[in-house]
Amino acid sequence: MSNAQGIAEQAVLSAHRISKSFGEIPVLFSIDFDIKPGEVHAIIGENGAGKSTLIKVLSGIEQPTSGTIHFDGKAVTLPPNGEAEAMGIVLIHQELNLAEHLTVSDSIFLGREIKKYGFLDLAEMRRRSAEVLDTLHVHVDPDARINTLSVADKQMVEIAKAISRDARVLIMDEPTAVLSVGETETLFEQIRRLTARGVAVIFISHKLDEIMDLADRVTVLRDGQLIATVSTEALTPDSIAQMMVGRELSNLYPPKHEPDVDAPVVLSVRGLQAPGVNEISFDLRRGEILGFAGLIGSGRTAVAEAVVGLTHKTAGEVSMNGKAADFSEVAKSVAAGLAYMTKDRKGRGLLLNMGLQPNLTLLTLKKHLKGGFLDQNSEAQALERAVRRFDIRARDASVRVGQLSGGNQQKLMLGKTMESEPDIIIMDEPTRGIDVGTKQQIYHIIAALAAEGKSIILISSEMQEVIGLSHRVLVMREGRLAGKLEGAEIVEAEIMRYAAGIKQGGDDERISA
Amino acid sequence: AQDEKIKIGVSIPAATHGFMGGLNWHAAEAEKRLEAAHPNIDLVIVTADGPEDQASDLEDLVSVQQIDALVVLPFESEPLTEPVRAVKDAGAFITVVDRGLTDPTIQDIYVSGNNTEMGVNSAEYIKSRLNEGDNIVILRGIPTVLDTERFDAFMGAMEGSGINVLDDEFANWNRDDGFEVMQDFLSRFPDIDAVWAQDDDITLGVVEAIKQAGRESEMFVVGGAGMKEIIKGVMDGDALVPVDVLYSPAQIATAMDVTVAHYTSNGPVTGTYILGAPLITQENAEEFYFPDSPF
Amino acid sequence: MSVSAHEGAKPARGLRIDFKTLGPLLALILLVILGYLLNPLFLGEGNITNILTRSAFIGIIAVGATFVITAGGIDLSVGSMAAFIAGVMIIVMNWAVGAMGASLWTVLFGIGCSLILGVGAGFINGFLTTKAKIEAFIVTLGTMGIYRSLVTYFADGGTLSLATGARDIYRPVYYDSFLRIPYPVWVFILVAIVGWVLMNRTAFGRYCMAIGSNEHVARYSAIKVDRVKTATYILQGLCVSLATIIYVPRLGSASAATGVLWELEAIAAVIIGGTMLKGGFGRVGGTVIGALILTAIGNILNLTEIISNYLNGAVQGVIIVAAVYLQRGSLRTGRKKAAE
Amino acid sequence: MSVSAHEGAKPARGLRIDFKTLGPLLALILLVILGYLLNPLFLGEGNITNILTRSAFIGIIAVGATFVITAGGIDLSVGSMAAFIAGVMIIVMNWAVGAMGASLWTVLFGIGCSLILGVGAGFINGFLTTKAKIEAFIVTLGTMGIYRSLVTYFADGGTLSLATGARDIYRPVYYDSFLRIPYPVWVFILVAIVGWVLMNRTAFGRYCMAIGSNEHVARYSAIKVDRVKTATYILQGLCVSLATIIYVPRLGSASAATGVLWELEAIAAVIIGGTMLKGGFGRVGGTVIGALILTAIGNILNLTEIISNYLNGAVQGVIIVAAVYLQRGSLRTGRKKAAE
Ligand SMILES: Nc1ncnc2c1ncn2[C@@H]1O[C@H](COP(=O)(O)OP(=O)(O)OP(=O)(O)O)[C@@H](O)[C@H]1O
Ligand SMILES: Nc1ncnc2c1ncn2[C@@H]1O[C@H](COP(=O)(O)OP(=O)(O)OP(=O)(O)O)[C@@H](O)[C@H]1O
Ligand SMILES: [Mg+2]
Ligand SMILES: [Mg+2]
Repeated sequence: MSNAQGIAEQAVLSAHRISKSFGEIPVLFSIDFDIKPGEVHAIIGENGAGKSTLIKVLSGIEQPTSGTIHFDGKAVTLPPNGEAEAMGIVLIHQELNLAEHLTVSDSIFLGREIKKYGFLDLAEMRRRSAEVLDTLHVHVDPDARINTLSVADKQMVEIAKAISRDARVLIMDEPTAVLSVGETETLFEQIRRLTARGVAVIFISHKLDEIMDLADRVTVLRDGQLIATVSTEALTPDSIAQMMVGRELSNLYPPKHEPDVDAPVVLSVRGLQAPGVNEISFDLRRGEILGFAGLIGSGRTAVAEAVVGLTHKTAGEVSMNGKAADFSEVAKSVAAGLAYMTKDRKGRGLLLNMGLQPNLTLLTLKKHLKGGFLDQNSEAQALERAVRRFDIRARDASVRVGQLSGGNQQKLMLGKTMESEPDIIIMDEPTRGIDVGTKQQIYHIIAALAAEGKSIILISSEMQEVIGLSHRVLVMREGRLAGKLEGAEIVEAEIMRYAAGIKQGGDDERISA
Repeated sequence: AQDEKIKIGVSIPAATHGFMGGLNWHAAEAEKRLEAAHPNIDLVIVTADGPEDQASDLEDLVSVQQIDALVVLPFESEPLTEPVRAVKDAGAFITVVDRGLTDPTIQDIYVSGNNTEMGVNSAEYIKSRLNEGDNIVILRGIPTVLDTERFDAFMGAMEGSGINVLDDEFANWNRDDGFEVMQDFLSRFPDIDAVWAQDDDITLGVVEAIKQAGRESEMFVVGGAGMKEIIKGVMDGDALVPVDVLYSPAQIATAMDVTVAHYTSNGPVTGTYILGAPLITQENAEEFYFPDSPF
Repeated sequence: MSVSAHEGAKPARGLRIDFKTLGPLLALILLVILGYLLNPLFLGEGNITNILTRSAFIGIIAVGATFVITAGGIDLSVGSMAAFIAGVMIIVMNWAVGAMGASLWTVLFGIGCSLILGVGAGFINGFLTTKAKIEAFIVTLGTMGIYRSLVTYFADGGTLSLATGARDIYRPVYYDSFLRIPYPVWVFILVAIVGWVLMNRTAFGRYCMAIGSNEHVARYSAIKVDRVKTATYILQGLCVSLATIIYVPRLGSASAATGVLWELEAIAAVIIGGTMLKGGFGRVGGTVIGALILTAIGNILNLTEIISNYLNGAVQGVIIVAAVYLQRGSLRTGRKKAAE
Repeated sequence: MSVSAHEGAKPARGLRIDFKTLGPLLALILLVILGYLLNPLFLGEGNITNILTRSAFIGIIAVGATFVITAGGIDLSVGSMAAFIAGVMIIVMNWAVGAMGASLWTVLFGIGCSLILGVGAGFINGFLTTKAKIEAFIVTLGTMGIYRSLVTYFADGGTLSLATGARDIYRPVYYDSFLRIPYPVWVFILVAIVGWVLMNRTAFGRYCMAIGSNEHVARYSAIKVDRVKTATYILQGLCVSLATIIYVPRLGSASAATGVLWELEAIAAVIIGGTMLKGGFGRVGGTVIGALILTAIGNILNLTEIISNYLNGAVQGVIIVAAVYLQRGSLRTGRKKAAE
């Protein structure tokens, strides 16, 4: 989509020959970039290509090692620590960047509180928060504390926070990574509303259809180099992918092997009740990929967490291979060969202040004991294996995980989960923030695992992913199973209908009003 | 029934080190003894961790215990003068123990241990044993008024004796600190002829350090207070700790006795009772030996 | 989709907040009942006044500590700082009495000095933690030793006492009342209100919480983290100074024994009140109740003779743990109810 | 590409680790030089032995505290716990002497009791923090008061002294040496080595760091968080018990004054050593050096006369802050260098 009349001649923000190194490690090489008012300029590239670093430079969070930045045509040195917000440059960080103890309304106005007579005007802030949240169709209480929100809601709060500021340049680093179709649509509506008002938007995403949908121009980065800046009309998803990865991406999804309907049931859940989960029953067969679709907050995560023993289930039975498997803690489920990979990599998945190796082996440390002591060689080997298998790219293996690019963190977490060699894997948003090239790899890994006889539950907000990989799809809505799809029924429209509550039922009689 | 009873509040510092422990024990024993002997007397003991805490205790004794008389061993003299005056103004009979208030007119009875005399007597004994040019070291308590009083008196008495005071350090009325400070004195000074440890808890640590260094024959130690272990040693003729200077924690019991006597005897009891700080030697040690006391 | 859930959640949240505030209050109420049962005079006007007045010292200091802790710091130096400020105040006022005779000005002069010292001492703690980047624990452990030593040194191992002239003028500040409420209690009430407003109704309070919760986030939100953190220490210093100003007329003296372990009591009051030691979430109201709980425990121990004096500390320990358990317990029930 | 990057990274990491370990060591070396300049006797064999032996108590306790703090907890009860265990040990051994006469068994019996008490006390702290979900600060503040009171109570406010018979048998444990190194130092060395291995070479150490770093991540990584946390407190209790076992033969007594403020010293040693108070990162080696630094400061102050005694605390404070500043300073330079 283009917004021709909105795009003015002069760039509001531009970067010339920007380079950036962290210590001795170069990350960006002489990048040129500009953004005009009313334009959506997308940045794409593989994981670790330097997208986040570039926009951090563009918002003053990081200072470039060399090169200049122009704002409104004048060369400027952007102030650090988000102070550039005062100039109208607003950034949504790739990783959630909220103080967990504050309330939603506090977070939205953090750093630029509304005051009356020098005191906080709480009512006004609450009102305005509610307003912004409402335009985004997010239904969270402005007084709720951040640590009680789901990852997706947190992301929406971040978006609300950014939108509520008087931005001239709004920079969004993978805002849609945890959002499902509905939320993404709302977000795009808002972005279009803003660009219509002349706001310039820089947008990073690994979802190429979103790029095609939203962006006016696309800049492609690879290994810190600028590959090209082109207008969206000149592109197809395939050509973008090719530019990003440097090779043809023919089949994103591997061919589905035929589901074996006679394969034994390895995981059976009956009448599961837990916080956020209402009467869920399903079976998972050997070698099956079972997709879980649904809107945000529909309870998919809650099901997974109750099954593996992270939360207490209040009723229902879980059995594995016909034996009761009521896990009271995760350690037991891991030992039984059932692993859960969280979607909240920052808060639940990885120790950000530690290195790659301790993170990778944390779940399976017992495997790396020799005579009761940790065998660091064996740990190092595991890391090497994971680095190869999941193509984890750290410019410097000593970096703390918090310094890895978002996608590489995700890959590390995948590696960590797979280290436990589970028979059943519940993957919660496994490709969150992962570039198309790697996504393809991961899809192939998932398919291969299924072919090997492992069973997989795939929770994903990316509809295509669920459709492309799953043998069967369960759709959840408000904590209940809303529908069950198989084979040719698995199409986007059908899933949406169940997820939105337009269609109900399925083959299970218990699914009623 | 409560009204007929005479309630006597006893406010003392908490049992944070040996001497105060002894004092607490003697107070508790005296309470049992006096309450048994005089059914119309009720004693209430409260303990404090510091001057301000003690001031609070005094308020509580007046407002909730509604005492008729107060026996108080002030944590520090000056800060507690006004709070004790307030108790007096509330109509109570006041007995002050050990550390005098800055305004002596407040008290009806004063039972005094004697820090000055303790310092002087210790100095006199050391002077009697040593010659000009001999060396001593001093271990002090916690930097407080009472420690300073003892120390100043001791130094005053030593003046002109020609005996060198090599150094003094705080040992906080604590055996462990006494042990460590003495260890360091021993490694620092090759020639020490006497140690003024000022307190029997410190003495015990000092003695261990001297024994560890194997320098028992070189010096002697003068402590203070009258701890039973030390008195026993003096009785048995211990050469390392040949004497002790009394600074008895039992003074609190004396004070409680005379205060009760004020209510139970016929004549009024007031005035000052100075207990003194006599030197305890092998000859008189028996009189000061209470094997059942915890101190 | 989530509209119904949204509405359903509202009352639950109200319930949760209620419980959070109720926690420490409940513990305090139980303690008051216990006190009354042990000795009905516990609720006598005199005793209540005493408890309130006493809790003022720790309470005022603890209000300051609430900010430091909320912003993720800790200040171990407050007790020593109080002793130090009291000592210097006395020295200064005595000098003023000597130079110009005792007058109201003497006292005001002393109070002024106290405020300056409090702010200065707070600034030093703040500077060393933020600029020199030394852990707050170590910095304030260090200044704790330094201040305590300095008082001892100034007092030559003894007590510093306020000259009688100044004493007489200053005395009413502790002992007199306004509307039957002693001045220290008024100061406490004032500090508590200002503290509460600062924490809950100003950007500063938000910044403290944000910093304690996640320093990176705070930094990225253009909050001047170092400045806010330093400000919490200065605020703490100011609170210590205020506490000292009402402390000095009580006993008219300062020594090495002044304010010993106040830091522990202050921190305990803060945490009993529901603020988290790791920072991120501060409750001034809870702190006030925490200070009252601590003072009430000490008072109750003086009400009765059923427990050996030697066990005072044990009883205190048990009550503190029980009080916190109670409030956390009720909190959890509250949460569970809200979830169901 | 990433394999080569991986290899290229190795030396940088080595450098950083070097600096981190060097920090406290550097401070210690400077302190030793200072000590020597003030009084050459500082480096005499006797004095060195004294310092090492003394640092054993705090050091052993601090090794335990390193685990508690690394896992995000805190234990304020260690000093009181030591006094309590020492007291009970003495009571028990005296009883045994009375019942069966003094023999090696008496002492072994006492030691056994000490170990059981240490583990038990640690378990109580751990249980109350993890299961009753009360803040560690409050729990251990409570048990601190309780243990201290109990010793005072057992000792009737006075001192518990070990019967002479048992004393004579037990005494060598503190005073004798093996290869000219006193037994307490051997115990310290052993505890330090075991602690180091546990922290750096076992799953347990890794779990402690993970929990202190992010409890959620730890839980999601199938770590039994409550169990590991409880284990750190038990380990702490065990360390206190070991420290007590070598403490009791020194003076053969325990009283209310035993172990006062050891908790503060232990925590200070841990933090001087480079472990973070917030948890997530523990260094046993640093803790050992931290304990040596603290002991050396006290020793140096006793070896010189240039400073007024009243100012000891101030000097101590200044040195601690300076030592930590030094190491953080060198750390920062180190990091910068590694980064450039
Ligand atoms: N603070 C830092 N210190 C050291 N290296 C860093 C730091 N921040 C980023 N890097 C490195 O810079 C490179 C580029 O990272 P960046 O986050 O910009 O990638 P990205 O393109 O956003 O990737 P993704 O799609 O995975 O988010 C990565 O190799 C990363 O490890
Ligand atoms: N412990 C809990 N207590 C109360 N409510 C809960 C709890 N856990 C989850 N919920 C609620 O259950 C609903 C489902 O949340 P869940 O995170 O499982 O959804 P999801 O389908 O995985 O979506 P998302 O992608 O947003 O995470 C949400 O409304 C959430 O607030
Ligand atoms: Mg990125
Ligand atoms: Mg009685």
